[in-house]
This record gives sequence, C-alpha cells and structure tokens, in this order.
Amino acid sequence: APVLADEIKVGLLSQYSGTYSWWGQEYDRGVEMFMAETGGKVGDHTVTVVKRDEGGANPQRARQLAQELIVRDKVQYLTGGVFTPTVMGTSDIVDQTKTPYVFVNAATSSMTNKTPYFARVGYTSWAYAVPLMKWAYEQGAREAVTVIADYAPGTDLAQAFDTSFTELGGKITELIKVPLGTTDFSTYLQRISDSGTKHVFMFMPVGPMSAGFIKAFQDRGLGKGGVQLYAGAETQESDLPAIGDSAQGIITSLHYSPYLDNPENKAFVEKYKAKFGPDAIPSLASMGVYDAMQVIAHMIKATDGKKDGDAAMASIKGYSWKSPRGPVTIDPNTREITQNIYIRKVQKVDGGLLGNVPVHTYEAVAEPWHARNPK
Amino acid sequence: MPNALSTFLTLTIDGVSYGMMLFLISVGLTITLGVMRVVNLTHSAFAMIGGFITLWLMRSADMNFFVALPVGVLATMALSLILERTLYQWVYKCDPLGQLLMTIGMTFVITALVKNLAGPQIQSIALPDALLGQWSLGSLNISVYRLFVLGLSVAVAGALWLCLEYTTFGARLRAAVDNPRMARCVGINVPLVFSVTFAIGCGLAALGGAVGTQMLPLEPYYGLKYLVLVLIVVAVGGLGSLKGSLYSALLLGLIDTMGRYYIPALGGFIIYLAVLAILLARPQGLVGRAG
Amino acid sequence: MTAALELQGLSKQFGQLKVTQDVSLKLEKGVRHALIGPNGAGKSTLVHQITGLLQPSKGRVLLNGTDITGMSPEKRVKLGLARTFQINSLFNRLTVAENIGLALSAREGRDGRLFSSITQSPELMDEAAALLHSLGLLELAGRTISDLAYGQRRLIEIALALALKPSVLLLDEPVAGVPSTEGARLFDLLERLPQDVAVLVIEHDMDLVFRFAQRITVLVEGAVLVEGTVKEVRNDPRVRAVYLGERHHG
Amino acid sequence: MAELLKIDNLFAGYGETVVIEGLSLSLADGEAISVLGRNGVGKSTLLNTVLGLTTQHSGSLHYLGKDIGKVPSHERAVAGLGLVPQEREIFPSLTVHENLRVAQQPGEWDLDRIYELFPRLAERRRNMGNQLSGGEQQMLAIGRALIGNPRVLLLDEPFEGLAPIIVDALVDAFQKLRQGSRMGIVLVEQHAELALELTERAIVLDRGKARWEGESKVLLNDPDQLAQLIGLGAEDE
Amino acid sequence: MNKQSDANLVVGAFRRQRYNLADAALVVAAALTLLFGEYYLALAAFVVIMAIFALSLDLAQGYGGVESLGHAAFFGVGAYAAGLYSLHFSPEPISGLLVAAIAAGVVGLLSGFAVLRTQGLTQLMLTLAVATLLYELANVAKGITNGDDGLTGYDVAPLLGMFQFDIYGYTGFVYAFVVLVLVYALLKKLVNSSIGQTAQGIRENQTRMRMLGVSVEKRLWVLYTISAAVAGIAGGLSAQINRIVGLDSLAFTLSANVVVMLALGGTGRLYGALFGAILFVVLSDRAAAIDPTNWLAVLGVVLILIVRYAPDGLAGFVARMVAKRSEK
Ligand SMILES: Nc1ncnc2c1ncn2[C@@H]1O[C@H](COP(=O)(O)OP(=O)(O)OP(=O)(O)O)[C@@H](O)[C@H]1O
Ligand SMILES: Nc1ncnc2c1ncn2[C@@H]1O[C@H](COP(=O)(O)OP(=O)(O)OP(=O)(O)O)[C@@H](O)[C@H]1O
Ligand SMILES: [Mg+2]
Ligand SMILES: [Mg+2]
Repeated sequence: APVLADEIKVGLLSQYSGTYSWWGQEYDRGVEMFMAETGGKVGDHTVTVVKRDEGGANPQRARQLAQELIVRDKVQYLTGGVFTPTVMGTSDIVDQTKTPYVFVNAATSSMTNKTPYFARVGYTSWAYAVPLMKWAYEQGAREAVTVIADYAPGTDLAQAFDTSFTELGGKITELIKVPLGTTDFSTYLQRISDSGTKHVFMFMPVGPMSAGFIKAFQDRGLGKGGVQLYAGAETQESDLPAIGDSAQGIITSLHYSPYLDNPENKAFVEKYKAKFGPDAIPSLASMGVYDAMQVIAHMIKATDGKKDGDAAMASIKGYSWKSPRGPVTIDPNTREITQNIYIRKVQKVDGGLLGNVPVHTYEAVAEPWHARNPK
Repeated sequence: MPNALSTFLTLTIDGVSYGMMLFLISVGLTITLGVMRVVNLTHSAFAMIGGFITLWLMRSADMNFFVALPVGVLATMALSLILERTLYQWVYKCDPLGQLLMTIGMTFVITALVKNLAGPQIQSIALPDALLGQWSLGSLNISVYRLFVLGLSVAVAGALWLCLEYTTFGARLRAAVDNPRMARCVGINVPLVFSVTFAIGCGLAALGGAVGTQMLPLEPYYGLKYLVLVLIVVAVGGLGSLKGSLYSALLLGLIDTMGRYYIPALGGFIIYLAVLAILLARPQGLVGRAG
Repeated sequence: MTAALELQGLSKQFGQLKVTQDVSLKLEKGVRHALIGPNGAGKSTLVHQITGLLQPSKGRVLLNGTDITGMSPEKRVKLGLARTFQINSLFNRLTVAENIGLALSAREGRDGRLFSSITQSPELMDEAAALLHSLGLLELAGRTISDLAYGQRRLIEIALALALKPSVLLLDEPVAGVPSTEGARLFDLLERLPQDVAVLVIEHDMDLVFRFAQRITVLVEGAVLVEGTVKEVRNDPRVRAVYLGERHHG
Repeated sequence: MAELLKIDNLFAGYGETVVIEGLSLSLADGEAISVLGRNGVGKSTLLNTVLGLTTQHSGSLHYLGKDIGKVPSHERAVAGLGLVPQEREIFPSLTVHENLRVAQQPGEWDLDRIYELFPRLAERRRNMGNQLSGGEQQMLAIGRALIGNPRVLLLDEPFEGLAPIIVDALVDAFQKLRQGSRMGIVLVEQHAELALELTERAIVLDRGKARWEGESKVLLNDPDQLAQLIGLGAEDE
Repeated sequence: MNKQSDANLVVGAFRRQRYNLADAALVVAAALTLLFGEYYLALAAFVVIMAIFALSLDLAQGYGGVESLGHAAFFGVGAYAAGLYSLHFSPEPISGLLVAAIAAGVVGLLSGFAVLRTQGLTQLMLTLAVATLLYELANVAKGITNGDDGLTGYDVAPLLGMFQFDIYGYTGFVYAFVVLVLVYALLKKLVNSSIGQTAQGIRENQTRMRMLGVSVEKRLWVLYTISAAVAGIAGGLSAQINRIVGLDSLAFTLSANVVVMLALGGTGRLYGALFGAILFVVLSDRAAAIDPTNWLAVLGVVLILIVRYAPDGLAGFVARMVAKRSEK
C-alpha cells in the first residue's frame, strides 16, 4: 500500500525547570544534532519533537505528560527520561498504548522488564559498576568503602559495587549512606578517614551534591593522603570547573567520554562545538539522546511511519550501529544496549581544562544485571 | 580512646564551622525578615547573585579573590538598592503572604535570568592559595578555608551586633518597623532607614553566597534550593535576634554534624526533628523577643 | 453567701518587679466596685490575673466560690467572667454586627457549630440589635471596625463584654477616650445592668467613679492601700497624697 | 507676630473618604488652642493631617509661613511639629529609653528633663514599650513628643488614662512650660473644662467643620452653650 | 423603632459566602471541558484535584489563619492511603477516598497539636518540618511506599461498579468533578456557619476570642483536621486517577505550589481557590509546553503582577469589579 509522507511526532520528556535543568539543555542539543544531520527527515517522513518538562523526580506528572503526549499530541515514540521514577511512571500508559519509549538516563536495571515497549540507550548502574570494580581490583584494591546518596539508585549501586567486588575477592568494609541534599560532608569524610581505607567508591546524583563531596574529599586531604576515589558520571565535563583541581586523579567508569578517540566521536564533538560554541563539550546526555533518535529513526523506517509499536520494537532487536561511544547493539532479549565501558581518569587536557581521559576499555559489555537475574 | 576523642573534636570543629557558614548565609535574612519584617524570600537569590558577580569578576576581569569579594558584595548591594527603590516598594505595601509571593516571584525571575546568563550547570569560586590547605594540630586537621569562614562570621556578627544594639540606627530601624507611621512622626526618615538596612541585608547575603560556594556551589536554582535552610536558621533563632541566629546556626550545625556521625540512620531526619523539638519547646525561637 | 469574685493573697512578679503584692479582695453579688490607683500600680495586671491572661505567682482566685486559679481564660469566661481591655482589642476587619455575633455565639456555646449560623436564630439577632441600640451603635452595624473612630470602638469593646451576660464584669478604663457626656451615658447603662451582676471598674475619671461605685479599692505599688466606701476613700489623706491630688477632695 | 500654623479651607480624610470638610484655623506664636467635639467628628484626623498622615484633598496648610502640604511627615517632625497620638503608639520593641532617644532633637528638652517630669518613666527606663501600664505609655508618648523640642505640640487627649494627681502635675508643667516658651499647642480633649482652662482659644468641630470658634473663656463661663455645642450632635441623629 | 427591621439590619451586616455567578461559570466550564476538551481531560482532572487541595488550604489559611508550607503532608498521606488501600484491601474507589480522608484527617489531628500552638514563621517552619519528616519517612519505608519509584501496580475498580477508569480520563474527570462539587458545597456550608465565623475571629484576634470564652485551640483543631481530610481526599483522587503515588506528593514543591495557587485565586473566599487552581495549573502547563525553560520567569512575573494589582487574588479582583458595577 502506498504510504503517505507523514509527520511523525516524538515526545521528549526531560527536565527543563528546577535543579536538573542541565538535562533539558543537553537533551535538546542531542535532538538538534540529530535534526541538523538528517534535516528532520527519515525517509519521506518529517520528524518533529514535542518537548515536555518532567519537573523533578515526579512520576505522577510524568505519567500525565506521557498520556497527554500520546492521546492529545499523538506522538508515536517517546524518548528522554531523566530519572527512574519518571520513566517508570509512564510504564502502564506506554504498555496500554504500545508506544515505544527509548529512554536515555534512568539507570535501574530492572526497568526494561516492566514493559516490552521500553528500550534503553543509556547505561545501568550495573553496567558501569562491574567494570569499575574489576579495574579497581586489578589495580590492587582489596578492601574499600562505599559512599552513596541515600535513595533508590544509590542503594542499587551499593548492591552492584558490593556484589561484583566481593565476587572478585574484594571486600567492602563499610557502606556510608549520605542523605540527599546534604551540603556538609565533613561527618562522612571523618568516617572514611577513621576507617583507614585506601579506596572509596562513590555514587551521588550529579550536581551540587557530588561536586560538594569531591571538593570536601580533597579539602580534607584524603586524596593527598593516598586514598583513591572511584566514581561514574559524577565528574562530567560540565561540572569539572566547579569541582576544580580537586577532581584530578579520580577514576571513573562510563560508556562515554568526549575524549574518545574514534571517528564518530571526533565528528560528533566537532559538530557539537561548531553548533554550540567552542567551549561546549558534549555529554553522555546529549550523546544519549542523539543515539535514541537514531534508534527511533530506525523504527520509523522499519514501520514506514505507521504506528505499530510491536513491529517497531521488533525491528530494533539486535540492531547495531556506530555511535560516538563506539560500536553498540541493542540486546534482542533485554532491550538493553551492549556497549564499551571506558575507565577514565580526570586530568588536564588541552587548554588547561580538566577532562575525563579514557585509560582502558572493556569492550562490548552486555548489561550484567539481566544476565544474573534471568526472567 | 584517643581516636574517638579526636574524632569528636574534629566533628566539633566541623559542626562549628558549618554552623558559622549557616550563620553567614542567613544573618542577612535575620535583618530583612527578622528586624525589617519583610518576608524577603529573594534572600538566597541575592546570595547567588553575589556569588556569581564575584565569580564573574574573577574570571573575566581576572581579579584576585580578596578584591573581587568586596566588589561583588558592593555590586550586589547596589543592585539591591535599585530593586528596593522600585519593586520592593510594592512588596512593602503587601501583607506577609503577599510579600512571600511577590518575593518568591522575583526569585523565579532571577533564577530564569541567571540560568540564561550563566547556564544550568553548577559553578564555584576557586579559592586563592592562601585559603587552601590544612592546619595540623596534633592529630587534628583543620582546613584553612573553614577557619576563614569562621573568622569572617565572627567579625560580621560582632560588627552587626554593635551596630544594632549600640547605635541609634538600630533603635530607629526597630521603631520604623514597629510603627512606620509613628516613626515618621518622630522624625525618622523611614524610607531611608529601610533602604540602608535592606542593602546591608542583601550585602550580607552576597557575602555568604560568595564565600560559601565551596559548600553550597552556585547554580541557577540556588535561590530556591537553600531558602528553606536559611529560613529554618532564622525561625529557630527567633525572629529578629542576631544572637538567636548565631546560636541557632551553631546549634543546628552541631546537631546536624554530630547526628549524622553518631546516628547515621536518622540522616536527613535529624535537622527537622531538631527544628520540631526546638520550636515546640520554644515557639518564639531560641532568643524570641517577647510579645 | 459566697462572693461573686474573691481574690486571696494574689502576688505577681516580673523579674525583680513586684507588680502585685498579696492582694485580697471580695466582690459581693451585684456590687459596683471601683479599683483605682496611680499609673503602674498594677490594676491592669490584676485584671489579667483574674481573667487568666497572666498566671499569678501566688494566691487564689475564686469565682462564685469555684477556684479558677489554674483555669484557662476561656473556661473562666464560660463560668461568667467577662472583661474589657484598656487598649481596644477587637476584630478589626469584621463588621460591628459580626463582632457582637462572635460574643453571642460564644456565650450560647454555638461557636463550634459546623452547619448552623447565629444569623439563623431570631432571638439572638434581636438581642444583638437591642444591645447595639442601647449603645447608640445600631447604625454602625454594617461598618468594619477599622473604619470607626476611637470612641466608637471603645463602645464596641464594652458591647462585647455585655453581650456575654456575665455574672462578674471587669472594665478596664471603659470610657477613656469617650466624651464625658457619653461616658456618663455609658455608666447609666452599667448601672441598669441586672442587679446580680458584680462590676469591677478601673477608671481614672473620679467624677464617674464617685457617682457609680459603692465600694472602692485603692491599689498602690501592687498592694491594697485602702478599701472602703466612696466617702471613706475620698477623704483618706493617703489616697489624696498618692492619687487624687488636690482637685478631687471633699 | 508670625503665625505658627495656618490652615485654610482644608479638606482631608482617609483615601477617598473626606473627614475634614473645609476647615480653617490659625495658631499664633505661643498660643494654645483647644479642639473640642463629639466622637468621630474628626479631631484626630485634623491633628493627623497636620503631620501628613492622612490624604489632603484640597486647601492649604502653612507652617511658619511655608506651605507644607507636600512635605513628608518626618521632615515636618524635624521641622518642629510634635504629635502625641490618641492611641499612644509607643514602639513596643524599643525600651522606654530608646523610645525617647529615637525622637530626640536638640533643644531645651532632654532626657533628664523628661525623667524629671515623669519620674515613673525613669524607674521603667529598661522596660520594653509593651511592658508598660496604660498610663505609663501615655507619659512616654508625651515625653517622646517633648524631647523632639517641637515648635507646635499637637496633643490628642493627653490626659486620658492618667491618674488625677499626674494630670495635676502635667497641667502645672504645661502652664510653666508656656510661660517661658513660644511653643504653640493644639489640644484635643474630651474633658472640655480642663481643656478650656488650659487654652486661650477654642474651636468646636462637628462633622469636619468648625461649628464654633472663639475665646476659651467664653465657653468656660457659659456651660449651657458648651453643653449645647458638644452635646448637640447626639440629638442630631 | 421597629424591632424586626433592627434585627434584619443586623443580619444584613453579616457577610456570607453565597453561591454566585462564578460558581455557575465553573460548572459550565466543566461541562464544556467534558464536551469539547476530550484531549485535555487528564489536565482538567488535575485542575480539579488541585482545586480541592487549594480549597482545603483556604479553609486552614484563609479562614483559620493557619499558615502552612507543609500542606502536601495531608495530600501525600491521602494519596498513599488510597493507593495502599487499593493494593492491599479493595480496589473500590469510593471507600478508598474515605480511607484517604480519614488517614489525612488523623495526621492533621496529630500534627495540629504541634502546629496550632504557634503562629507566623514558627508555624510555617513547623508545618514544613512535619511534611518533610513524613517525606523522609516515606522515602525510608521503601518496603511500603516503593520509595522514589512511586507506589504503582494497584488496581482501581470501576466507579460504582459501572464506569471503568479509561485512558482518556472521562471517568476520572467526572468523578473528580463530582467530588469537588460535594466538597465545595460542604465547605461553603462550613464557612457560613458558626465555626467559620469563629475561625475568622481567631484569625483577627486570638486573645479576644479567648476572652469571649472560645476554646481557640479546639476550634482550630477541628478546622485543621477537616482541612487535612479534604487535602487527603484530593490526594486520594490523585492516587486513584493517576494510579501512581510518588514521593513528590509529599514534597515541599507541592506545598509551595498550593500556597501560590490560593494566593493567585484569593484567600478566604473559597471560589478563589478554584480560580487559583485553574490559573496556576493551566498557566504552568501551557507555559511549560511553549517554553519549558523559561516558564518559571513567566510564573514569577504573573505572581508579582497579581499580588500588586490584585492583592486579594483573582477572586478579590472580580468581586471588586462586580461591586463597582453594582454601584453604578
Ligand atoms: N511584661 C512586663 N514586664 C515588666 N514589667 C511590666 C510588664 N507588664 C507591666 N509591667 C509593669 O507593671 C506595672 C503595673 O502595670 P499595670 O498595667 O497593671 O498598671 P495599671 O495599674 O493598670 O496602670 P494604668 O493606670 O497606668 O493603666 C507597671 O509599672 C508596668 O511597667
Ligand atoms: N483609618 C480610617 N479610615 C477610614 N475612616 C476613618 C479612619 N479613622 C477614622 N475614620 C473616620 O473618620 C471620622 C473621624 O475620625 P476621628 O478619629 O478623626 O474622630 P475624633 O473626632 O478624633 O473622634 P474620637 O473622639 O472618638 O477620637 C470617623 O467617622 C471615623 O469613622
Ligand atoms: Mg491599666
Ligand atoms: Mg480622636
């Protein structure tokens, strides 16, 4: 049957107001990168993006937004999503309306089990925790302390650190939970220094809290005293100026770094700077949404613009492409992304800036939690 | 157990310096809200503005921290004066609820402006070398920066106390607040007194904001985020009492620091439990003025 | 016969300052009693203690024989004690009628009713109208208090207390700020109160006091100096020296 | 001799409500005048208008020959207008001492003289404004006006709530005060006889207008007319 | 003088909340929404829920003079109660709503003990502390509330056994609207009754109320409890219609938003709460859709202007306009 060239709408759920509005900016930029590259066209279809503000970690609102996007604005796909709760909040709507949701940042592993219309192109806590533990162990860490922010993703990560480090033969001697919103970390650092450990695994929401912790960590002289700090996304480039030189030497693990040396990334960074200014540096968020749009484009092509959630989801199982983060594949069973995980170290790069420079690559890491918890 | 003791001492120092930091960012509000009775929820936004101006001076004009800080504070005061002469004239006319809403509205606008000007990411002011590093005292390690905050707060508290309690200006201010109509009748230039006081309050906010970026990094939502903390300090201290603010900042700083260490399970609860307990026992705050 | 109001050795201190010192006082039913004394003698403070706004440091307060010393102010009112304030204390943004309505529904115990209003009771509305009329305030029924002149507010202050139909009425300088003609009219009204209402009035206008009171207590520095009939007090040289001065002698 | 205060065809009130309707009045150097009238006729409004606390709709208000209709209140106070308001309006969060100090202007009245006039205030100098008895507040309000060393003293029922003996003392003090100084006084008082005794001239207000104006003595010696003038309003209604 | 007419004069001097044109306009608006706004029903249901929530605050703040920065405590407790009731006991919605009201009412009763003894800033901080403690509690009790992820997975049975809650939100909207009408009528009755008058008296002058023999605390307690229960109903509705309860239903943002709503609409008038909820929700929804990044600034400007030019809110503004009209 002849297919009409159509306007395909994609709903983008992000954070535009409130403390997390950095995500809004980055998601928008990712979308813009995609649009600039494709001219907003997938085949004959024009893609338009409808943006909505999740407004904090508010699952109720996210659900309502998803419903409105689907029912009123007639979007065929959803993407974005910043927090586990805001993505999870949409699950029954997504499920009922069979609308594929390719989310970017929410990191709780079990999420993709919730509905077959969820796919993840970001990363899970486990996906970076397992390689990070491996690296630490390989570098000689045997005992360590974990510091997490006391909320669901934090507890998740504590679990991931503990399980994988113990499996390797290491031991987490103490788990320190820091309430969300803490600004003075002296107490917790005191406990770290009392424990006498040389390795600290941290996880905190990226922003004031993580920056504050890292600064306080160095301010107290722990780094100089030979304590190694390990983290994930906390040292993202946009926050490094605020953290300052104290960030140097921190080891992190993540699926992306703007300093990756592959042609896709080089091109991506270059175009990004051309578009958003010489000081702008892409992040896991802009890159993530950019990739999510690739996946959605693939689905649009596969369904030729028709709204058919089942066919769209089927089409991306096993789909591989070359992303700025390296070669990636959507795992056909879990709808998680299989990708390289990079061990990175914060150091000075060109122009006196600080950056996360990759020092080691674990290739094609499949999401580890699903392997451990088969359905 | 020397270790337990040194931990306790370190915690005490941390608690005190954290408390002093709280004092520094909230003392301006003690003056605007406590003494002037203007529900000034823009307070922390002024702190943020002070921080950003200082940061900007250091980055683009290459100023030294110790030069940029006073310049930033003065610039914020000037800005606050402009606002006071214009928008705040509306605020003064409102009842407390109206003031609350109007100033929160201003905070919204400032937040959006700052976000467009400075971007959504967090930023902080790099400390000069003089404030980096540690002082070691036996097994105790004290960061120089924390000592600086402590010293600065003590100086500010002392200066303000002298000004409010021992000059006629303080009494005139209180008179103007008690009964502006009558104050005018005894020859007090009420608008002038208010302008000066307001600018001082905002200048103090700016000082706290600029000095405190190591603990409370700058970001557009700064003004909303730390508002509650600041309000708590003022309420627990007792409206309008400098001494009260000092005590309450110290007490809350200590309770928070100690509580988190010794009863980690209570974590984020502890400060609110403390607030609940203190305010139930002393509804007027630690040093509430009678009546 | 139990006294309407009895104070037994009331004492009260603010820090070092003894504002009330061992004051004992008895008001029989229906008596018209005046409390006079120099400024700052502790008269208002005494009334605050009787009504429960202040707790005495020592001593007891008995209302119609019941010990009310530790009771909450509102309970005392329920037992028949009403007062006016020296400085007006009204509901400034409500209308005159609404002010009176509050007093009436409190008296009738209707103030907590969830689904009925005092305006549904014709008797109470008649009563409110009559009360306002007797004070010459009926025309002002719909005005908000904040729009009234001082003297008019003074009268509302008294109307609120009268509306409670108390058995003991405490008036703290009721006619201060009311012109003498109207002050006299007000005192006439007080005289016409039911015979079993005991009235204790604080007032510095001696013409009114001497005309109205049956007994007078003079309070000085927190302690009772004399108590007696008008004549006794008026001619007491000590009272003249500390309070009356030369214009109000014999 | 220059007129201290000259009010001409004044209309004033609160917002849009007009209370003073076309009043004229003048006060000579060293003169005292009583303002009498029933409740709510606008006596306080008149005094408040002189200090600029109400809305002046039309007419003029001259002080020492200068039109002060648009001068802000605090400048009027500094220039020499002192008010003892009817409701005392003591600053509650200032001590007695501070209440006086904030109002102080250079001149013959200083703290010592005020404390001498009201020894009671000296005893209570550390009390907060809201920890005073009614009469003490009244004394403080008078003291606060005097320490501003005004050229024109506006008294709104200053004897209210004072013990008779204090009233006597105050009356004496006023008489003494007036002998040596050129201070002008406007006295609003409910006790007409007392007021008339203290002043040279009197004005009786009714509904914002002058109903009678003349020498105090005249009214003092004619109680019937006085009663008629300030009692009459009642029968009007 | 005529006694009857005197009494009438007095009765006429009592100001009451009557049903007025504004109320009729709202019913018409609801009907129109139902007929023509099929895509906006979810939003409309949210407006209605917030309207109920704002009404509850109006009762506490506008009438009782209790200032609160923690009213979300009751909303949240109601929401969790309704969600948990459906999850563990019965998916029947109406009984669920009752459970929500009772649970929130109980919390109101208990916290009233702490909150009502104070005033002003202290009171604000106490309400805030209570709400924050509940928030932290819900966060910690992940086993019961599912913490950050939100309580989901419960069913809501068809309303009255007949009307399924559909994805378009027809049932949800009508259900919420009927509840709103009932709550509104109840509150109107309440504020015109003696307790409403008493509350205003307390707001104006607590000391004098005591000296009239009114047990101030008790009366406020009743009012606060009712207010809490109504907020609980709003929360319960939200839980049933959205089928998810997040921690944010206890959060400071919600408490602050409802204060703003009420102020926009006007306090102490009841229908002000309705106006405010509509204005706030629609404005923020539209502004967020048009320019998600800067809508905060728009809201800020609107707030400033409303407070400046309509200090008693939209409702007050309308009332003044009507008054001016009728004068002419
Ligand atoms: N809270 C307080 N703290 C300290 N002293 C107080 C307080 N309240 C009142 N006083 C003092 O107690 C004394 C008695 O005051 P009170 O008001 O009872 O006097 P009073 O007899 O009613 O005088 P007046 O006739 O002037 O109204 C006064 O000297 C006053 O200064
Ligand atoms: N703030 C106000 N707003 C509106 N009207 C007012 C205000 N204050 C007073 N009025 C009205 O103005 C009129 C005059 O009041 P004013 O206080 O001047 O009277 P007064 O002669 O001083 O009476 P009193 O002897 O009772 O003190 C009164 O009718 C009163 O209702
Ligand atoms: Mg007294
Ligand atoms: Mg007057």
